[in-house]
Amino acid sequence: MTTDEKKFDVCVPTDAADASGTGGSSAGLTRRDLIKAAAVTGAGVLAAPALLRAQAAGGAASIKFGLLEDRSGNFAIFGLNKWHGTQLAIKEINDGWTLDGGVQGPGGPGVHAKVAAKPPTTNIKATVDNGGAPARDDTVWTEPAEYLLKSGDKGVLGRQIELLAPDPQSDNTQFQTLARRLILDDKVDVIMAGFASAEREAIRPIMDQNKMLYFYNNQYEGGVADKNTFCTGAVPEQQIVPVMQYMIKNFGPRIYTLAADYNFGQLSAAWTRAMAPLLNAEVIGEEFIPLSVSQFSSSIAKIQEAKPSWLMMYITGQNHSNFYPQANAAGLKFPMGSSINIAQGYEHRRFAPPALNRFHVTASYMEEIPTPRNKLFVKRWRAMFADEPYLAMEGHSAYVATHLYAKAVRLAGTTDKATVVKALESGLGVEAPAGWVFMDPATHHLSQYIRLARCDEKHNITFMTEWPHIEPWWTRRLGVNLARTAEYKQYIPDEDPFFKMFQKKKG
Amino acid sequence: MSSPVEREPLLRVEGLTKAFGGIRAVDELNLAVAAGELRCLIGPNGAGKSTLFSLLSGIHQPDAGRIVFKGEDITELSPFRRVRKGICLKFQTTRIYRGLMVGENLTIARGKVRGTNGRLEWALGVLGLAGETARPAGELSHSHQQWLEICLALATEPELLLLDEPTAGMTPEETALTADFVIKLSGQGVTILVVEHDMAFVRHIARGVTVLHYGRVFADGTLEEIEANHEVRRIYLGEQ
Amino acid sequence: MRGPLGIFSRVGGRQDLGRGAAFWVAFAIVALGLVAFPLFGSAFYLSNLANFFVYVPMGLGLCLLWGYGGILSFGQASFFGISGYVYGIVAQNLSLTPGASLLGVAAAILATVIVAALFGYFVFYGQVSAWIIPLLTLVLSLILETFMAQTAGYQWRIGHVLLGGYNGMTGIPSIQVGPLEFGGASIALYLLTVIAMLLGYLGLRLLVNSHFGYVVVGVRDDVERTRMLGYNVARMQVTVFALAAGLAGLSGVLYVSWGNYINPSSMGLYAATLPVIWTAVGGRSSLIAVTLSTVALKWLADSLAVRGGEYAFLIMGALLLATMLFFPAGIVVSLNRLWRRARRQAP
Amino acid sequence: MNVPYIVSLAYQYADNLAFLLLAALGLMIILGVIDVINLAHGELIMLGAYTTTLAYHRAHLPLPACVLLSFIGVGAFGMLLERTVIRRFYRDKLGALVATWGISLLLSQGMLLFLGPSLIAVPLPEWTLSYAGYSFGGYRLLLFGASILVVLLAWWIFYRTKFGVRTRATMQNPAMAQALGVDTRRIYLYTFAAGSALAGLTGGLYAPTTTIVPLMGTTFVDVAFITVVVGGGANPILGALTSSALLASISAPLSSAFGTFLGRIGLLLTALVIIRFLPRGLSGYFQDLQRRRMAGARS
Repeated sequence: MTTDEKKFDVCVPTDAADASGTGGSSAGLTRRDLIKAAAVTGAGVLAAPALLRAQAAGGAASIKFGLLEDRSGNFAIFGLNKWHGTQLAIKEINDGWTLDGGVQGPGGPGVHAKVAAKPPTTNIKATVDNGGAPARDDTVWTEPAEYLLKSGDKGVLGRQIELLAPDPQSDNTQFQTLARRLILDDKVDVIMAGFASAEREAIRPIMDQNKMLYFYNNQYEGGVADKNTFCTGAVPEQQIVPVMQYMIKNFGPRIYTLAADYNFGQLSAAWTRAMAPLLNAEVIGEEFIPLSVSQFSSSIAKIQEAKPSWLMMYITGQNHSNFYPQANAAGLKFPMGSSINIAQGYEHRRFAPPALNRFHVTASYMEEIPTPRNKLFVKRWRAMFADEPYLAMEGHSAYVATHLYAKAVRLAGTTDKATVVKALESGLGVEAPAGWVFMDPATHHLSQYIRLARCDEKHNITFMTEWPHIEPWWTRRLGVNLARTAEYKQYIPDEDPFFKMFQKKKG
Repeated sequence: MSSPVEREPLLRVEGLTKAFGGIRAVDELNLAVAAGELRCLIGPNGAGKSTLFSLLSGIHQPDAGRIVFKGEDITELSPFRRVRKGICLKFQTTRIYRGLMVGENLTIARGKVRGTNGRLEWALGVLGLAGETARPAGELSHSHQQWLEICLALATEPELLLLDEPTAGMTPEETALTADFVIKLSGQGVTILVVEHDMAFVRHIARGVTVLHYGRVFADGTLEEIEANHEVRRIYLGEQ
Repeated sequence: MRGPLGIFSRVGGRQDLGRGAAFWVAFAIVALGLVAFPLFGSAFYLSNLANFFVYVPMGLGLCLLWGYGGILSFGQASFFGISGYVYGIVAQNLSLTPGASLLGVAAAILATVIVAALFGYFVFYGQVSAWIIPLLTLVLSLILETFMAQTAGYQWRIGHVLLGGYNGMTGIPSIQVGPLEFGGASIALYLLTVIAMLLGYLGLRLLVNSHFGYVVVGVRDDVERTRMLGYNVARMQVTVFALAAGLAGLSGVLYVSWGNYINPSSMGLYAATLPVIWTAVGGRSSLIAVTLSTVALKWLADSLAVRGGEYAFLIMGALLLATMLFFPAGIVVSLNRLWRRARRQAP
Repeated sequence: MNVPYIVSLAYQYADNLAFLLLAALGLMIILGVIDVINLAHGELIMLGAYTTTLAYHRAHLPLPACVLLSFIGVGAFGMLLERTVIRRFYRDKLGALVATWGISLLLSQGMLLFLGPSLIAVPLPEWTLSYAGYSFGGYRLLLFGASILVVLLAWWIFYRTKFGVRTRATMQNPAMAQALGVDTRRIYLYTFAAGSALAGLTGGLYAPTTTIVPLMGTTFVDVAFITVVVGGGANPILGALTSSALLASISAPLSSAFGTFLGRIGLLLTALVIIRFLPRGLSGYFQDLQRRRMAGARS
């Protein structure tokens, strides 16, 4: 098996300025312009793609990279972050940089992974019981600070990546229209798109009709099994099981779930309900909150009545985050666990302390990860987007996905979609700023490096535990193997006989 | 059984009561109107004349009492059903479709009635509207707008026509023309109740007069009888 | 007899802009151009135009309801959504039956009309004041959106079709007649939307110039007067409301045939206000103006999304406010008036 | 049913009531007096919340001063709106509805461009009261107190001041009031400013409890619309009070027993039923009732 990258010398740039400096004066100018443009919101929108396009025009026919992220409307707060992540990665790739990594083969991570831990999927209960050893402010192994390598290639295969990023405005129909535009009119080579699952589901049929290579770069409720779709965000088995195990061990077995009343919340609550007995715990209460609700006095009273050991939080969106200050003011002091809040919407930065005191989240990335390589990553990001309020989980996913795509194209030697899919299914991994991730050929989901973060009363983040490699095992358990059998659907836990045992609904 | 039916008036009102904001605009009012009658309702401001019309046409529901039309209790009937039974109202302030052509106004008013309506053609001719069908109704003179509204009401082929101040704002000549028209209309068998302030009009018509005061029938009779009535002169005519 | 009381019930009647030969020649040229467009347009442009045209029946419905009937409603999107969902449920459940999708279309539009008639019964027979209807239809959108958003999970399924909650209903088949599939980027769907748009326009134009149309206008201008001419105004309003809803339902069916997908946000707050913007900006008193503005504003939103999307909502809001302030009758209608005045003064 | 539970329920009731009342009162006063529905009301609340938050973080003012600033600032902005836009739509209620919707889009999207997707919220004062295993947010009790105070103040202005008399005269019959020397345009201007100021106050008061985002207005207006529809415009103060009292008594126990979703559905269905049988809302019904009683008393 040949690796695509290893033949190049490893040259470690000392900082971001050097990295772009080696790209020549024109690249430096471009970056300054981009920073300037990004500072003036709106101008950045108009100017940035144009600049990237102008830069691309010089070389061979560019690789057309379609991106649909919400820069206005309801999800702008997340979409802007992801848009920036993609821009940063494309700039690095066009300047001749890549992430470490390569083909690991269909069996999972090999020598490059530097991962000793066994995947926690062979026996859920044993895995969960053993957990990971708590490691304060530390990682399992030492890593070099630099994570970028020279690719020896300006762009990919000598072609610059051209970013086409219209704004779908958090509107599902715009997503459909723009997806068709990117596919039929712009004839892009890949599309990365969508924050909400609804947005993904709106365009997935269009991707399948046109056999378009599609990346969904978001933590979500899991279950997508689609030959053309690759998901780079974390899924329930990677976040919910670890956080529950930690919370039960440290705070007790009585769980109260507060979830948003839509797909993500309901399915995550189903996971919690199903996993609790395996972890010798019990869900003593469950409430589903419509997305439009922003006042929580009745929920708070019900929680006080139930007296749980801790709260499992699957609330989401701008209305729901009001819960935290309201609960704090009402004197609700229960520890909280989550797979979503603070890592995605940086509530700990948006709300005044101590609203998120005792909050725990399992995340594939957070800005506060204390490793030297992450500090370098944050520095480079802010050099390009000085006003970025927070580097959230999804921005990192978008960044990783972009580099992963470039690697797959290099391996495939072409942008032909079917070949790139094969390259991605060959067992490709990259060493992301957060840690090593690996594209699982069977499920088209990434294995993730998961950390458990704890927020204290001053809203400082401490990483309590980490799981360096958690596989996306759930759909595989259901027999999904996309490398062998193409499918185009999304599974939900109700289709798994195991979950059916715990199917009592809200009462 | 035929004789009581024949003696039954076209319209009979019993104990009709309606209060607005603490004032009983119509107060246990009794009234009977025979078929073919032409009667003027007079009375000082606030005597309940327009309220009576709004109760008869169904715009308002009475607090008490009942309305019998052609032997049938119509107190609970909705306004449009009363129109179909044959009661039609010309409002106090002119209400026509100003934005539409005169012809279009009539198209709406004629409803599903197809074929000729001789009386309407005649009325349009007499009132000088026959040549105006292609003019926006809002551009008509004030009196022509009043007449158009009467024609709209006639288009529904009413048996009982309620005219609320049909000559308000008209010159004496126009008032006389309107009065002549009303008399002729009555001659064609349409029962007509007119609320009017203009005593010149009432004299011109010179038929039965009913005086309302504080929501009740105060006096009832021919014009001469009413004009001879001291009490009426005191409360109403005396004011002029 | 037509003499002085001439009946104005012809398509070219007074109740819309565009009378006379020049208009109809232009109309025929545009119609032919649209029908012939697949001969030289790319698949993407066909799909895109189809997406614009899909919304025209919904816009026309609101034009009839608000411009001619005087009833402002934010409910068009609700009916659009109901129709899309019902079509999805029926067509997907019967996907093996021949003609299932046509049955789906019929069921969808029928369901929409029934729901609208029920809602209309409560509102119009209660004789509420005019401002309550827009607020109540907004509330209706909120009920439907909130309800549909929480239908995730297995217990929310009809037949074997999952409602899908906030993520929406996926895998909805396109309309299919024999071998002809009206899919997203197909010529067939494009032509179907063109036909729906043209027939919708001509049909409504015929309607508003008929006796029924004049009575609808009469109700708008003076409810009491019309009632006093013997019309059952409430029933009339329910009819118009249901008809407008049926047109929104037609748009809903075409939309799911185009995108094979629908989710609750297509009945949400923002979706609910779009038809109002199209109708107000074009000119609510003219069917042709609303047809033009619906297509133009869909096109504008689409182009804004491609370059500098942050401004899209802002521009829509500014356009709406500016229209209401400076062209309260709508931009197309006002321009037409100016042009007619200029032409009258020229000779 | 034990006493602590009832106390907890009463607290939730007060909390619900305050929210509905503060969200809807300004909207209803504008509807009652000017006969205009302001669809941008939610965005005015948003402006109030932004004013308070910015004043707190950037100017370092104490919270009460920030809220006062929101009250005055949004009131002044309302005056500007009235002068430039609302004035043209006195006789065109549907036109006003559509125009104010345009304003609401402009304000929320303008704010998104101007200040970005979100601001750091004002910290919520941490006053907690405990009783038998329940703890209650002191700030929320303060909100309840504030809502009652606002209603009393509005009532006083309406029924005990010269301005109130003129306003009521204008409500009853604008032409007559004008003939009697009331400057109705000025009444309309001040009323719209007052309604806007109430929105600003609501935004300021709720700023510490909510996420400060440009689209936050919609979370207030959906319940505000229901409150307005149920209350009717005949008597804004009575309407707002009775309507929010009724709606809170439906949503508080429903949310407590069956969850927030059914609480919300209950609100929406109540609005539909009320409107079918009392088309002019609760305040219209009370007005009719009062008239009938007066008529009965006089005869």
